[in-house]
Amino acid sequence: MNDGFIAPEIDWAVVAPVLVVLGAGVLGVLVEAFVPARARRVTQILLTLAALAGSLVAVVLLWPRVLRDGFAFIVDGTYLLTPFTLGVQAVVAVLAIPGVLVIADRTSSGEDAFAPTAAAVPGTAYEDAARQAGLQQTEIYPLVLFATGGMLLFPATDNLIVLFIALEVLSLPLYVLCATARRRRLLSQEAAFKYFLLGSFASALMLFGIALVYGFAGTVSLETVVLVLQHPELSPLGTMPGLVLTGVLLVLVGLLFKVGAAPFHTWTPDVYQGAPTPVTGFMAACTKAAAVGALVRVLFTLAAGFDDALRGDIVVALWVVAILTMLVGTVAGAVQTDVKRLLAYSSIAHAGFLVVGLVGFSELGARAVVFYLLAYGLATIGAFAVVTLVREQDASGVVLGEATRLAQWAGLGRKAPWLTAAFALFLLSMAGIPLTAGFLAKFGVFQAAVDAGAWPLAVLGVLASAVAVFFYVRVIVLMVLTPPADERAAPEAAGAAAPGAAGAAVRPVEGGGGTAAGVVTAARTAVARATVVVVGSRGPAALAIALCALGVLLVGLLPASVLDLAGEAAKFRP
Amino acid sequence: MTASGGEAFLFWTLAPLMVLAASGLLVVRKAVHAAICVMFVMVGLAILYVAQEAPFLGVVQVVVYTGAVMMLFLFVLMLVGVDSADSLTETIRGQRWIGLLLGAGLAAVLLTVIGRATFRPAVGLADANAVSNPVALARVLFEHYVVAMQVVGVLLVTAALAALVLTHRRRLGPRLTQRAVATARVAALAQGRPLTPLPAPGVYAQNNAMDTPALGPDGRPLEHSVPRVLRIRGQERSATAVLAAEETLVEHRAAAAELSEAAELSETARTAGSPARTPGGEEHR
Amino acid sequence: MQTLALAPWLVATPSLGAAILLLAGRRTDRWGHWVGVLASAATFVVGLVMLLDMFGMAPEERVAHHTVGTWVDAGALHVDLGFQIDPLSMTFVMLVTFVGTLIHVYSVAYMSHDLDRRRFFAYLNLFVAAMLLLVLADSYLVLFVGWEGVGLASFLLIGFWDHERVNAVAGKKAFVMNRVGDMGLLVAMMLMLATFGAVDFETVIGASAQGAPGASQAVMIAIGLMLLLAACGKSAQFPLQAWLGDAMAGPTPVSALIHAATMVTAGVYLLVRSGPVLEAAPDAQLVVAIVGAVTLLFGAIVGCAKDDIKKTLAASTMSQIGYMMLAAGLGPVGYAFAIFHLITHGFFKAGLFLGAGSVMHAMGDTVDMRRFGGLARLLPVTTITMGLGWLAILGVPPFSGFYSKDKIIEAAFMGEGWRPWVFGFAALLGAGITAYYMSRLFFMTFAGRRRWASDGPDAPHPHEAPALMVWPMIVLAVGSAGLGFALNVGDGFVHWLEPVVGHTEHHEPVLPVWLLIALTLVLVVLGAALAFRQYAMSAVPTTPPHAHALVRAARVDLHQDDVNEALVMRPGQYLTRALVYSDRTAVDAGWLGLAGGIGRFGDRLRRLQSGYVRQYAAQTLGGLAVIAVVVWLLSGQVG
Amino acid sequence: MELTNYLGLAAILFAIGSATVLLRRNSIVVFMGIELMLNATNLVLVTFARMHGDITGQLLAFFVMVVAAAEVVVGLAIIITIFRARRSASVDDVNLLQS
Repeated sequence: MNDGFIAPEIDWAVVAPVLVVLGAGVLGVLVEAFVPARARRVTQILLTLAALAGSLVAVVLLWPRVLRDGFAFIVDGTYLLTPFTLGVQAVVAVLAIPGVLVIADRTSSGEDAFAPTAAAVPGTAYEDAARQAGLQQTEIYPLVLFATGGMLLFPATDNLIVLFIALEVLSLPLYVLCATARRRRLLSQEAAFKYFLLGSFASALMLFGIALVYGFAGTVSLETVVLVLQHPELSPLGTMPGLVLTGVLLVLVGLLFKVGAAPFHTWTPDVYQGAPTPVTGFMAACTKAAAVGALVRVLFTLAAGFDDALRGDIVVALWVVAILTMLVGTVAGAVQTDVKRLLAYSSIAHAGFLVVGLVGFSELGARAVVFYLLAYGLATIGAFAVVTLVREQDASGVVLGEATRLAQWAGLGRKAPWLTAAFALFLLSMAGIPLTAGFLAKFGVFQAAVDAGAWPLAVLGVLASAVAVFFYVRVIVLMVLTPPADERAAPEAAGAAAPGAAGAAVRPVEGGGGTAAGVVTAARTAVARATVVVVGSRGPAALAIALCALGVLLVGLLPASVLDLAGEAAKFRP
Repeated sequence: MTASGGEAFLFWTLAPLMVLAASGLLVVRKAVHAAICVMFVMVGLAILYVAQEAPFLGVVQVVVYTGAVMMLFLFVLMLVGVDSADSLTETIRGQRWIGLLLGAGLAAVLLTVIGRATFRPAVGLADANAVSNPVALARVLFEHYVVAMQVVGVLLVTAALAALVLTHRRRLGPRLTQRAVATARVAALAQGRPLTPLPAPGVYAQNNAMDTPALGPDGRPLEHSVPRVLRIRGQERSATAVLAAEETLVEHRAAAAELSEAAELSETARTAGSPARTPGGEEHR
Repeated sequence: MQTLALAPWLVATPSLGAAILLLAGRRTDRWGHWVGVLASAATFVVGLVMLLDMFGMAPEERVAHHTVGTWVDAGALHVDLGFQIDPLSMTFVMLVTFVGTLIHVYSVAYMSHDLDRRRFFAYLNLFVAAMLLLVLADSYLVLFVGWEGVGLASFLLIGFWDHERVNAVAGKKAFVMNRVGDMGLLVAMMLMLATFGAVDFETVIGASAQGAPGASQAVMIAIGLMLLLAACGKSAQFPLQAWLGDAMAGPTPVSALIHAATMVTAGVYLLVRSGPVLEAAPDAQLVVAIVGAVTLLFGAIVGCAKDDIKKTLAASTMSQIGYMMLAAGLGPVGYAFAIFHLITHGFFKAGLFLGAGSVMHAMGDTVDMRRFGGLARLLPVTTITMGLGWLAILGVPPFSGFYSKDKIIEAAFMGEGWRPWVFGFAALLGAGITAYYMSRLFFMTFAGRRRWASDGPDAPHPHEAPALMVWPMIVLAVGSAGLGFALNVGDGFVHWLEPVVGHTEHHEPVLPVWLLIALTLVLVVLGAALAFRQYAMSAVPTTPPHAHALVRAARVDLHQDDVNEALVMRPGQYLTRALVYSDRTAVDAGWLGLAGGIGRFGDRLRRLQSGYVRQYAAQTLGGLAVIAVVVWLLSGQVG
Repeated sequence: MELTNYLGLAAILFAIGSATVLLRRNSIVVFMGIELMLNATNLVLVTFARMHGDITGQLLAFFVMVVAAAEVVVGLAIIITIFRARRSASVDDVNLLQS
């Protein structure tokens, strides 16, 4: 029976960036089984960081080769590297490292952002027992690795079905990670549920698109589809552009969903808010990079085969998406009152700017996008890392969850000047102020749009970013210039807190209400009176913030080398 | 390309039924019924696969989808409460019309796009399936889709890990052995706890409902045999109440009997009910 | 030019100062301000050395480039980090560093009681550095970095006393309105990139000077208007002027710095620097002149209605910058005059602001002019220095404003058709109103009877400021008095700028020059006399203006000239109030309405985010339907 | 009979599946709707495979089944977690997160 079967030859070096990460993920699952509980967390963190570093090294080692040949692939291009792909992989790997550092940080409160065991029902005795027993959900690290592996694979394929599988590989772990927050876990689970439901809905739509493209071309290999587009006689259904147009539009839905572009953005604010903040940072930066990479991979490749009509249709679709996304991101962002939601809308707006850079299907756009992803990712991970450190504290000094209401951020500049400076830097970069990475990034994508003749889109983009500055500056003003809320309320708070030094044991002054009611009231006041503190990092998150801030500044001040690298990574087709 | 008459017959028999079953998903109130509808569609699809020269997929469809995936759905339905019926009243304003409109629109667009999908005779899979369908599939899989296969492996690991993370609750205390349980029971004897398992409610009483205390060997009612929840809610029936009810019942019977039989007979009946009456019963409350 | 290599140090020195002050933290609290002064002074010295070197060269050699390295090199976009050293940029360097240093020195004393003085000096240095980068850049992109830096520094400084909410809001307003202008510069740059393939001055301006071959008139007009938008934002020109008045909330030295040497002058610099680009688009150039003329009248009239000494000065800045914009919009004939006026204005406006600061210092931080009066005897030095600035801004010969403003009025009367008459008379009228409101300021403050409580616990005890504040004022006053004459000797300044702005043949204005000078002087004297009679001779009510008008009218009826009142005063007051009202309602409301509109729209969008996952799914599918419909409508290809 | 009929059936099933997502409130039923969509896609793939005479389409359907199985595990796990915490499987009850 073996006659006719040719075992494929695999050049393992080419797959190394993905293989290292996925392999380490599997190894991480084994670690869960065989390493004693005490050493597990450290082992997992080291393994994860080593894997990401290894992946980055593999990308660097591959760089000259791919640049020289223009491509590298195994098994019929089901895994295909182009300079652009490798560039996106580099961005993902670079961003994942600080992302994991933030995930790993326990802060001075001694607890990381994850539930001791995500299976426990929130608020039950079992959960308390789990916390007291010192359980740790160390499975998150292999999950992060699997997600990263999926992200690395996402743009690195010529095959639509592998694209779909990679999409699921990157999504499934993220769905789970969303549900594992230590605090406000009901919200966290809700985020996971919404993300999952909408995510699988979008991926089902995308899959139907893939099926239509397959019907059109009789293949799911992008390069072959291009061939069929150019020579319709190659496929029995090749004369039906309707199939491929609908197919590509549906595939776009799946990809734009992951990018977080309107009108497929609805999940973003809720999920970003509900998920554990380190995970939010990780997925905001890395998923967007991977998804935009895949978008470029699919769209730019197919564009080579589009005739004018088809190209026009897809460009129109991109225009609609870009305009809607910028509009939603900036306008809705301006009225947010929660830091995480604000960053979520900012991320939507950035998705819009990224799409603006794509309309030309040009190398100029590809380069601008790679650069943009790096600049945006650094600022985003840094910003969410800062959010993890700003906490509420009850009257007895116990550190609670994150203080995400914007009002609570007032006067942060006096409590933690360096952290505020870093956050302001990230916001300024997102706003696109010169000398930060964000400025050249925005300039690049708008320039690509102007170059492609889409100057109205570029003008709209500039206008949107001018409006967006408003809400970034609002936050900076709030942090730097507005006195903190607890300071403004200081007189009354001091009066009320004085007898309450013993914390939960406060007896109600009225007496008659009964002890149970009294405790409840005391607890409520404690929550209401929760002050805002900045907890210290145990190192990793601080390192991540410092790295991101340094990156934002360096890329902004001396962009030449990064732009060169992005320029090298502009070639998106083999 | 046109298919054979037999296939056409099969299709036209199955397709309406499948659409009907699928529509059931939209209208049935009970989730279990929805699951059964989906299963019907899936089995129907399996048959269509076989008809479309994809026997391997047909089998996989039955084994994996209907056999495993839908069973998993049913399991979860059991966990969530199999009887729970879904109210079909729409709570979000306009959502029903929007949903139906969008669904219809999607169907219309896809039908127009797809409806024109045959301009040339289809090729058919006779050649490809020459070495048998599973072998042909295996060749494509291992020649061209190795990467996909390996990555799918990762996906399955992820799925297992996900299920563990979200649902598996680790044992936190030491595992209770039988010996430990026995020792604890003996130790608790000193505090007046029973050595043996608690008596079931209703045992030896005239009424074996959950809210009726069992009677001990001495004929006293054992209050702790009633489930704790009922006792806390105050929903248990005390022995006295039970007895009183018994008595009225008996009196009724007796009254009935009086009509037909002699007064002496009714007297006997009254004494037969009395052993249940205990002195402790009254003051227990 | 041997000293060319010094150019980077012009930017590096104040940046270094700012970096030291910000990074070293509280350790430098005691002596940090001197670091700031030193950095600024050192920059001035470096600039002076370069200037002297430039003097030693032939005029045509005076334009030089110094490239530090490649900043951005990405395919189509190649930008060097380069400096353009020519008479224009050196003029600005001297203005910024000289006046800037004086303001630094002044601030040492003015801010001596502020706990955060070190931070203040760090921002001042940052401001100077950004402004220098702006004027020294040799490409629009590098200029844009300085441009944004100036915006950021002004945001930090205006909001410096952040414990008061109004300051924070003012800082934010300035920043946001500036960003609207910046948007114009960004779009202009992108259009340049698409048209000329570069953003450096050499390519863009070189190509424009040759009539911009290959660029359509529409694109050139677009570029010109976008540059104008940028200039309007930064220079507080109509309709982006609203931030300037509110920005007075910042410490007074900041106002002096913003109004005299930096920030608002950036827009004028940009337009003069981009002169050939505007000349290639005459329609855009005309719009520049119109905006200038409108703003100069607008600012002047608003100035008449303010009782806040700093806000009056702010309105006057708006008006004076309007003169410069008008000159810049007149084409090559006006460029040199615009810069000339900018320089003299830099001196006398800085002097006036520092004087105002000194008055506030004396009066316990009061800014309400109705609470001043009769300060001349108590603050003699301030009176004299401010008096010199006052005479300068009035354009009284031989003080410096005369030479510069008169040139602009002359230039405005040049040309053909309706333009010289409209622009000329606007400029002329502006001069008269300026004389009125500046005299009003001066007399209300220094002349008349004292209107502040002289006893009681909170009563001010007016006294002259410390030496560190007085000396900068004296130096600036000397400049206000003599600089115009000095620079005008033999048209020295105009010739100095010729290598940059080009030589233009002298045209004759539509009216004889002597008549123009005479008309100007008459109007100025009239305005000043009117103010003198109203505010120096008679009592100034300390109540708000609405009572003021009635009381005044009643009093005036008895012993003042009724005709004058009816013909000049009342219409003037009504016009003033109408304009101020329109500024508050129309323009501000326009901005607020825009912000509110965004807010309401945002709220509507927010309602879509209902939390119901089914609605999200419906939005996803509905969005897809919308896209499909748009694609179908625009091409008819679907299906 | 035309093979297109199979595609038509698939399109209808797909649309019913998506309508289920939009209309039903029981999260498990909603999820079944998504499964229905995936199944419909599989039918399209199998039919196109036959039209093209290319067995790859069947392989793609096979992959989809495997992926769907993994997805089901994760999805049901999430639904169970939510149910444990809230005692409700209605998608409308899951709306604490909103603006």
